[in-house]
Amino acid sequence: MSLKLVFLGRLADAAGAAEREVTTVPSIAALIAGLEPELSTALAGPRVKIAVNGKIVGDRAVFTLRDGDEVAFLPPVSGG
Amino acid sequence: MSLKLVFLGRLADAAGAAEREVTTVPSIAALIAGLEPELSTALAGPRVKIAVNGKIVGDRAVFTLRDGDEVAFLPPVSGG
Amino acid sequence: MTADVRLLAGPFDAAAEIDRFVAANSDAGGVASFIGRVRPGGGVEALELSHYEPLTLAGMQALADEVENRWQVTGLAMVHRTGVMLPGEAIVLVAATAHHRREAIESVDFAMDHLKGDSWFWKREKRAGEWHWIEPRERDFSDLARWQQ
Amino acid sequence: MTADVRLLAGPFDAAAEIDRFVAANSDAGGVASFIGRVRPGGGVEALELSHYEPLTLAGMQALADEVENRWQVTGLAMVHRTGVMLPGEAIVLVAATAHHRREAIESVDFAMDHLKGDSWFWKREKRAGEWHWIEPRERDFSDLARWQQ
Repeated sequence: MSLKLVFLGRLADAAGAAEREVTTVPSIAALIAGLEPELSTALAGPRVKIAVNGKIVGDRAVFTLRDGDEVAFLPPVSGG
Repeated sequence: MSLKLVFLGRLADAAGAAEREVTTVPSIAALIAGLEPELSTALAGPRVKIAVNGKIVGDRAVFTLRDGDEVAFLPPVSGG
Repeated sequence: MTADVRLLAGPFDAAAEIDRFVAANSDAGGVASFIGRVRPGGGVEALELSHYEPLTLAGMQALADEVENRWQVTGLAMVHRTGVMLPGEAIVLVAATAHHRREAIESVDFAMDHLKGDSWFWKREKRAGEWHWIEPRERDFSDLARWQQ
Repeated sequence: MTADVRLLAGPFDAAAEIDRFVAANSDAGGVASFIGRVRPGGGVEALELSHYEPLTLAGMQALADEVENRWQVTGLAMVHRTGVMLPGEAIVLVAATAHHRREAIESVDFAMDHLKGDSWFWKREKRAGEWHWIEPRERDFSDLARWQQ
């Protein structure tokens, strides 16, 4: 009945940990909205990509989450 | 009273040796003309460069040779 | 040809990797390579690379496939560190053999540009005891843009 | 910076040279390199490179100077074999460090093109017990022409 969240790069600082378990919700919007406001803001930006079970999500508005999914939040990668 | 000739690449085959001593002559034209006909032909081509004492000769027609000079005959270098 | 693509959590000897690559590709006429290291000096005490295994390694494999599609490479190695590295330690090694020298060199150039500017790594540097995240650089985008003509 | 330019009459270990170059340039962030070897197979039993010391080594030094003028290299090594080499033996090693990765890679590319297409080496191959002189190749001229734009 839970989702595993993975926070990469500076998002791990914002979340206070690299991983977290949360109760399953059906949509990515609901997932983000359910987190503390600062973290929620950090994750909602258009430059943060999201991967579910290791695959980048194309249109997060229509993606349905399922129990046990691993949801990774990926900020822009670092340069050279 | 002599010049040292150095033959590089396939010109060493044409000369039968990589080096040779000859009596000093004043010009490069005279030097080449004094060698056996086949070698002379091989050396006279425009693609053969000439170095005297390690420096490439620009205009061979006006160059004056001196006793003890080392005259190197350089065919086109090989590729990759 | 199978590319040798690895993520390593601990230090590696880049010159020894080149030696091994040369031996493993004994039929090749030439080997181009690039070793990237943590630059000593400049006040960086340590560098940390985070990765997300399902994407990072898969991305490197996809990059290796793209190199193989673009050039006639006969051998390809991409070895990348993760975790905390100290100044002087190797971060990345790319080595390639190809049918022509320039293809091998271009393959390495291409792979390095994409590993640096288009891979799933997050980097932070420790300076004066404090960690600082590294943002994307404009230069990385312009390096990448060269290959999109 | 002093370039390490050498003509060697006997076999050398190219990976060990890279190791030494990396150690000698401990302040550099990256090292690009190319190792050229006598390609095994194809029926070549041996390769011989003749040189004319007063021109060959001076030409390599001049090439190193040109690399230093064109790119901000911080370290440069050019090691070239002469004499008779067997399949698998290293012929040439070029290694460079520069302020930016692409400069290091381009320096190596440039130096290799000029060592191969514009240096005082005469090359012959032994096939089926017979030596054959190698003529210039069209590809070498086109490789060189890239740098004259």
